[in-house]
Amino acid sequence: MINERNLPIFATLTVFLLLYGFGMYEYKGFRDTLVFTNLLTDNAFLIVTAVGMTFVILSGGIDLSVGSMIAFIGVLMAYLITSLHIHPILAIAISLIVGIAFGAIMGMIISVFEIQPFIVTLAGMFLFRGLAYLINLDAVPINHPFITALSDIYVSVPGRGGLTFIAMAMLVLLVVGILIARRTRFGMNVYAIGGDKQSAALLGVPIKKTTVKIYALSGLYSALAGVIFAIYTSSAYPLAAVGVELDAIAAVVIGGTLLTGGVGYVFGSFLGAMIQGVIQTLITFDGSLNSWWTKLAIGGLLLFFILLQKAIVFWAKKRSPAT
Amino acid sequence: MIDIRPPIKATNMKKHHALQHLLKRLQKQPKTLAPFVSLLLILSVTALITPGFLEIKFVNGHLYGSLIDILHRGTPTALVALGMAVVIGTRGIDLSVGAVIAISGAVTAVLTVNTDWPVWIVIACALGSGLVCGLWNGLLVSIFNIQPIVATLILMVAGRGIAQMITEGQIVTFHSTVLNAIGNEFFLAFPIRVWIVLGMIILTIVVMRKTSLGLFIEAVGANVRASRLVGIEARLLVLSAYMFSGFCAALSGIIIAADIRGADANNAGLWLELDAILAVVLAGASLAGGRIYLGLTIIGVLIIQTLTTAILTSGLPVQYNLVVKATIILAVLLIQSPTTRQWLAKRFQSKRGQNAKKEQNSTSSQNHGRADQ
Amino acid sequence: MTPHSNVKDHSRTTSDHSSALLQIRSLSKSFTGVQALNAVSLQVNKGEIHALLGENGAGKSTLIKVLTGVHPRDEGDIQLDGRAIHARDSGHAQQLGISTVYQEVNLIPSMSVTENLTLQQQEKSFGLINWKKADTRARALLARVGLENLDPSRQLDRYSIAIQQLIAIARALSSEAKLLILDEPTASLDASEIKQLFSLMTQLKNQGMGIIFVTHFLDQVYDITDVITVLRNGECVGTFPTASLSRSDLVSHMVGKSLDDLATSSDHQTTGKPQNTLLTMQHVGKQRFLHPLDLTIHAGEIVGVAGLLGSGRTELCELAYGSTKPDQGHITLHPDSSATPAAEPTSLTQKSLRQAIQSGMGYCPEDRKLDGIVAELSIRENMILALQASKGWWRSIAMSEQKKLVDDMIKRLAIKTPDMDKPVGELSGGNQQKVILARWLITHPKLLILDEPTRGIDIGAHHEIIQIMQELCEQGMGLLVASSELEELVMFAHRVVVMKDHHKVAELRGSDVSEQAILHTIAS
Amino acid sequence: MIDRSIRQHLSWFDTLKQHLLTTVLCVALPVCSVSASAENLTIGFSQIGSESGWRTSETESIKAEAERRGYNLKFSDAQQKQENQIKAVRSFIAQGVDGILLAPVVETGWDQVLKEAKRAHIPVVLVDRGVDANPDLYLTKVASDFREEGALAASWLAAKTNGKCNIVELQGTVGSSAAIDRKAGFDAVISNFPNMKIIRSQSGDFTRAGGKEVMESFLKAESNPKKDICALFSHNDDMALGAILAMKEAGIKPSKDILVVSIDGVPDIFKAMMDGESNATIELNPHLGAPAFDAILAYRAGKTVPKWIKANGPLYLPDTAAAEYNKRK
Repeated sequence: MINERNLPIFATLTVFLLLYGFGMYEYKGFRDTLVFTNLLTDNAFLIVTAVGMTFVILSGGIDLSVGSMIAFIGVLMAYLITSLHIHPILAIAISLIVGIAFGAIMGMIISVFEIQPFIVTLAGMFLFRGLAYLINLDAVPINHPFITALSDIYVSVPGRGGLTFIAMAMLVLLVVGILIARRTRFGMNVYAIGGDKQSAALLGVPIKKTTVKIYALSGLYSALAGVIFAIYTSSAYPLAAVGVELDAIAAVVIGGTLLTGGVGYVFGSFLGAMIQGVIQTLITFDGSLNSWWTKLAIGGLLLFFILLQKAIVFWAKKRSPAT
Repeated sequence: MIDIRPPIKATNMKKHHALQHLLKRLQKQPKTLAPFVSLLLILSVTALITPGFLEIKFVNGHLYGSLIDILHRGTPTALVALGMAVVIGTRGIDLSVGAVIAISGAVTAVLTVNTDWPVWIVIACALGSGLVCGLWNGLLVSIFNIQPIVATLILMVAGRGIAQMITEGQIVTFHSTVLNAIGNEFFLAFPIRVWIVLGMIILTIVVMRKTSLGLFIEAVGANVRASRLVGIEARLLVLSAYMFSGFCAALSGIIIAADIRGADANNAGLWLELDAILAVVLAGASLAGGRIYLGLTIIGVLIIQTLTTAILTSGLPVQYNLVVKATIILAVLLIQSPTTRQWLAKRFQSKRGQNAKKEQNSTSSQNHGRADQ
Repeated sequence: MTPHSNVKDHSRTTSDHSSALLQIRSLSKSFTGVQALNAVSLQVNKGEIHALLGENGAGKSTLIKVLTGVHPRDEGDIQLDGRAIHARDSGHAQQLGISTVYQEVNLIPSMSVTENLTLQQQEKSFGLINWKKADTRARALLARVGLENLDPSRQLDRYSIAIQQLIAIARALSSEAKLLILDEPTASLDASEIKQLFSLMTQLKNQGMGIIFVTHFLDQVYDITDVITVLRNGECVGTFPTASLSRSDLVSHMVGKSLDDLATSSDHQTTGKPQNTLLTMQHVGKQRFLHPLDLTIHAGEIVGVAGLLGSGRTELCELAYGSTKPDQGHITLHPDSSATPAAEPTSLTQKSLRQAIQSGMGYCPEDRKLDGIVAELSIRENMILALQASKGWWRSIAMSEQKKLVDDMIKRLAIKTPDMDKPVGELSGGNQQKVILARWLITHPKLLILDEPTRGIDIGAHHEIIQIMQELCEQGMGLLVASSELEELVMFAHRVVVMKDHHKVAELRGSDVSEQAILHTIAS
Repeated sequence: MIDRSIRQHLSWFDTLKQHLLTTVLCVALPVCSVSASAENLTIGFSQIGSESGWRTSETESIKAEAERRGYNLKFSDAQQKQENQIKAVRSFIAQGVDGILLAPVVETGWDQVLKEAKRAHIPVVLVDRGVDANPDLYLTKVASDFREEGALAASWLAAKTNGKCNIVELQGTVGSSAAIDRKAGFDAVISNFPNMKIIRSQSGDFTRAGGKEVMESFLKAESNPKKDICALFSHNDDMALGAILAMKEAGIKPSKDILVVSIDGVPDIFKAMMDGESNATIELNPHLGAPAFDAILAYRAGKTVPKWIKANGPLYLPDTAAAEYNKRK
């Protein structure tokens, strides 16, 4: 029997398969592996962001700064590479450290000053976007052979598809995320804090330290998403990734993680982001929706899946009563 | 230990009740002072940077100056924040207010242009659209038990689509003397919209404090199970909180549309929800429900609007706007934080023990509320 | 209750020749001007079960929290095994060898049993947690508390509170503990589980562990402990060998007054004179919740509900009150025929809670923190909540009226608070319970349903609450009281409904109401 | 009020005008004389979004043109996000469309996806702005030049004020290419005139409300706005319309006390010109469907297509406003 703790994730998986099946049934082009590998490439930065966001939401917090962080890291990287002529590997390392540092600072404010994460990260959202403007207002291409080489990596798979570097990087980061969540002491502490903060403290979980680490990790993952986005577009743009925080939160929630914390899986967030991607692909394949119907369709589908998931979990819980 | 109070004279009570209450609260909870202090600080620093910022002239029978602009420009945010405060009191959040603003503006514009209905009916329809949006959010939250942030995210995404559908993607401009007046004209030296919002604030505070709605909302936000067991219809209450928020957003949408005499479905009220939430939190409320402070929320709105107006008048290059705004807001938050207050209290205690105790009391009570979720 | 096992006469012998494990010297702690601990000294020896007793607010919880580093101390000195210790937090305390099981289960409900048991102590291979090893270890720990057959991969909150409490104890044993602190671990355990716990405690004691045991059940103190330390108002009254301290002395030490006051209502009232019918439940039940049953409650009568944990006590209360709607049967509330002879009975089956409250129902739930108090709101607001809710939001009770009502109640129930505007979450458990009681008394209910009204409350408040219940009954109110403490149930109830496996198995009345009879019914 | 008129044409301004005239002709005439074949093409169109009235007109125009030609147009709205546009283009490639129209939200970052399109032999036509990529990767761009628009506005203003003017500027969304390039084009021209300077510049986010709020603060910040501010340059018409409201409310006559020049050519600005409240607008041509489709047809017929089909609109003055307004209504 399926453990009841895994139900939401199975609900999400079912929904994803149903949607994908519908696409394959409806459109010929959908049957190629290309569509699937495109999903992996195109949603790579969103998935990476969502993996980091999962930890934050599991701990009962929220991080609104991720979208701005992606833009800021991209612009910073471009500045380091194109203006200061630093080698991309070093530039990426510096950018990641900056991302971790900013995340940790937000975590510190949240834990030491006891300000709600929603508000602290909202300020972070304004601040990082502002910092991006300060570095560079314009969109800049990153023309470095190393970056070009990375974005040219392509492992073909049968059926017209192929894995790009960023798709593979995303899959590695996803696996790392899953391992951190389920197989490290830090990961279990995150679940504990989200489940019951007071009890966790009494069980010996270092709340403040873990909180700082959680936001530092989210900072790292959104910085990684920023790097991936920069490689994805070979450029940097201070207005990039506006509103990605909401997409990431939606991905995490569709993936079955409770916003109240303590319950959920990193893999669910991957599925959540993929579901959003499939919906977009379906809308594009259809191609008949005008701008406002697109918005309505995205909202409506979001609603539909949340209700569907609720129904599946409700139905399954009913069948396995408590001991 | 039992506190035996002298009998209270009813007549005296009534007259000075509001003032006494305020004074008592200030005495007990100095944290209510923090937003005022922050606002004054921002105002004085701006006045130093931009001379003439505090100047108010009397032109053509009305007041004119940056301070009036702050009131004038702050009205839409103030309305939205008012509704947001109530929703946050029920341990909710309403991300859809920006979209509701767009919908209500679209309804106002399209009805004004396409029908010859009296303006009052048009306004009623726009407000009605806000109530319907609120009802939708409320149903999702209270009946279907969807987490508020997700439930309202749906309308946040879809709402602008609805607004664009109504306006067919165009900015619909209109001409209506009444709406123009709401947008920009003055009454008794102040902009009419300031009077409207003032009326709305007073009405809300009176309804919340004179009836028991405020108590019920705070009770439901702080402990929904206990509230249900004493017979409070929590679902209905939560539903009405979202409807109120929708109503406030719709009114705000009418004002925004009237301001530019057109409905801009894409941009009207964009990201206003974030400012509103920020204002509620600057006022000292917790996003985890419970105590809300309506009056202070308006101070929070004024802090945010003062910042915006100050940046615009200061002649700062545009790319600095966000950094300055974010830094100042962070600074205000840090100053207001429980930790800072505790630290200040400790330093204060060594000098004058008595007052500091009270300070700490309020701090620990707040911490307790958080610890209990 | 467990029958008295022989009190150990060797209580001091084990500790006499063993060294001191924990030594606390003149420990002080104050919170914002309130002295919670005042120069408390205490010694726990190896292989000793040490009872820590005192009323709520005596300083037991504070002492434990200072000991485990949750609160920093102001002054004083703590030594474990002869070394001065300063626990930074409870994790650090655990490393030092102090394990604690708190009164309310302090585990993570949304995590699995294994995850709870191994949190912060997971075994790793290649830097990652090895869940296989963790599982084996969890099973071993569970076996120590007699839970060999429990599936540790399931989520903690799928198990009952009693099981959760045992799991918490298992967890406390997982680290190399020298000192085990048990803060009211038996509040939610049934007799056999308590027996199991006690045998475990004895076993640990024989291994040389020191145990601090906090409880409100005096029987248990005499059953298992070697030494008793009594705290009162933050000060140490004294440490006594259990064997040489009589119950009456113990209680007087705790409450600071003689026991005579407490013994008044020990004779059982069997004579409930025939009164008007107040509430009838006809064949009321709900699938997978409570088997249909009949019950009548009269005015001026206390009906007790007995049964083990999970027998359906709480379920019966919830159905009677209406917070859970039955799927069959009828509940009818009868009017006071002496006052309004022509009034029709009210059917409550389909009514909302507000309507039920308006017709005179009141309910103090079992879980005070979760279902009872609104911690952030003030005492005043908490008290008037039910009355205000039944009136509706638009008919606000005037502030002066509110203050009068609340002031009366604070005096009548002797609630200890300097100020009615203090958040209720800052009061002690007993005072919180009184606030909830006051919340209903303000509404002048005809029928009051109390689920475990005395759980987790110190002896003084315990007694006061029972006295209040009896007064209310004499004034003509009907009461339905569920309690796990048979002794007290027998003392005040006119009739006792015995629940077992979600069925009503007996209704004892008159002289049949006795602890033995109830136990017999449950056991059969 | 001083009614300034264009007295002196600066020599380089004439060349600019001529240059503009040719580009307009270029749009008006079919690129290559391809007869509308009966081919039933499937074309993907990745649009930025519907953030302004102008954008919606562009979408409608392209849709109408596709319908007229009987093409199957796959429309995708990217909600102002580049990543969504890249996804859409990839989906079009996966679907195997015959051609792709792309209205890029930003100029950089398209190399990879354009390469994929090229590999799949699908011609990509950029509409309304270019990209910063190897020109081999796309078929052509049908676009106006934001810099030229800014320069044109500045030239008109220089001519109108004899090169002496204190200007306030309403910028578009910070960081958007339209805002950056229009500002750069404008700045380049006024740098030739020592007596023209921008005294205040803030972002109004391309919205009417933003334009109005910022203009209000500009007016407050000057002690005597009528004298201190000679002209307003707005990066789009909507912000200008907001600013006109702000001026009227402050008792200032727009277009008389303060000159107003903006870019886009939306119907409402012509209305404002008719009412004597605005001085000039530069049209940003939204009818890009026909030349874009023609380019794809030419490509299919194996003909060469120029890399830039310029679509700059002219500068309109109040004298033709009524006619233009009726055309667009």
